[in-house]
Amino acid sequence: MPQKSFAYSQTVPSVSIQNADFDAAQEYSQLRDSGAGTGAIATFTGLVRDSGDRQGVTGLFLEHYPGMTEQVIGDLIAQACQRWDVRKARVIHRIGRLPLKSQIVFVGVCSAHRRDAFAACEFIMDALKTSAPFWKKELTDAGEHWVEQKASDVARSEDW
Amino acid sequence: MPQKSFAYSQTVPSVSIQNADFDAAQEYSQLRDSGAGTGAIATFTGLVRDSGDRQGVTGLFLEHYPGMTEQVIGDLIAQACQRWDVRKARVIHRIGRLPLKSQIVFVGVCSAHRRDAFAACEFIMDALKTSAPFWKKELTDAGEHWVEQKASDVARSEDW
Amino acid sequence: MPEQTLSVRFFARLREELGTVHLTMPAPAGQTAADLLATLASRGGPWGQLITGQPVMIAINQAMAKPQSPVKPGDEVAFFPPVTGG
Amino acid sequence: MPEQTLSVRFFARLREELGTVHLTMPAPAGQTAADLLATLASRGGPWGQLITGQPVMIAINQAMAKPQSPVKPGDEVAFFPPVTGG
Repeated sequence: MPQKSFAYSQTVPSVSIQNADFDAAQEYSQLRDSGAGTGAIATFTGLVRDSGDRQGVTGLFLEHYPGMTEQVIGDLIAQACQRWDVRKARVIHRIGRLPLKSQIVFVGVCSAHRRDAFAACEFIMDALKTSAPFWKKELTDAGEHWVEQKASDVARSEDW
Repeated sequence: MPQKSFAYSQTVPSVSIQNADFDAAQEYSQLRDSGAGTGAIATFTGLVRDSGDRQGVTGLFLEHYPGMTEQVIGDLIAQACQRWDVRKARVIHRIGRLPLKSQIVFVGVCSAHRRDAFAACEFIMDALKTSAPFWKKELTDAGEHWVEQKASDVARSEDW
Repeated sequence: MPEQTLSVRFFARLREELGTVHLTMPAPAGQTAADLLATLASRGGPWGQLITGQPVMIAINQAMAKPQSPVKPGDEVAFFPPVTGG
Repeated sequence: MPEQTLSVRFFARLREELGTVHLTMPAPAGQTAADLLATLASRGGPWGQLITGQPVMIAINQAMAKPQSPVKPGDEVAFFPPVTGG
């Protein structure tokens, strides 16, 4: 769980790891309902796309480390709350088999100011990619393979 | 209108200037429906908050320059399409009287990659703040006043 | 042959303080946006602020322009404060 | 007094290639995560990759750790490939 800052007003769980799909619209509504001091909401959604490490991807299988995942992401949100004005933050990450075009991950942040909303949202997403214990396997008609961590993702995460 | 890049697949107007509120959920759905190559959707929404240039803001009045506004924002989207992988982009900006907590502006971008989605979304938003002809008047119980352009907004826009 | 004119628009604080949304003005040859501002400022009263007051942004035919940009008959010229949308 | 043990978990590619989700191992005093990896690698076959193969990440009690981090009885130690979520 994130440390509370004066402005932080989380009323729903910050972090959900789930097989089920999520409703980005409902997440947006929850973020928006955070008092008259909120001026900015930034969201990011990741989708399963047809080309990753290889072409012809038909879906993903996502594995995670239950318990550790929630702790790592909760800590990232806490770090974001220390660095920026964050009124609410929400992270959802799906696991299991996800067909093409599925929603994989949602990160939403609301803040007084747009700079803080963008920065906190992108920081959480970048840091999640290299520190939250998820592993992605790409499924193709020719078989399946574990995705390799990208140097560019590590570099981006270290830039924060 | 943005220049078409190989990946750009806009099927709704890129830019809407309107009095009416917008449905962020519907905008998200439209952005998401953009082919199996889309891996990332970044959105930003600006809301009327209770403190701006002064405290005790109860609402805003937004004026714009019809015609020029659409051209300027269309050009910003075109610039974003030249610099980043942008599959779809959508900008909605409201005008007229907007009470506290109202949605003011929506910027949504979908892309193959998260870096491009974040960058294009934030670029359009930052550049819109200093180049699109909108003017904001803050309404308070003590009267109303035109908002002054912020040096920090100009600096952010110039950073791109 | 009718006098050649251009169209001038004001927005936001300028619109309010000048009490003017739109003007049609003569468009003599070789005129710049700065010349137009000087002509308007010479009306006195609140119009003086166009050259002595806070910064005035200029658009010609709905594209951002500079004081030295030429204006010609038929143009739509707009003057307004720095923008504050978003 | 029962032998003191710790719990070892494997994820993703390692889980598959080692055919192992979970192990309970002895936890001698003064042991590090690297010692544990060496013990496991000595099983031979696919286990050798734990010290000669691709990078192995280490978590102790669900927090990222280093090869030189001490492990003690009761700990939950996890080995896995670099993460690829998001």
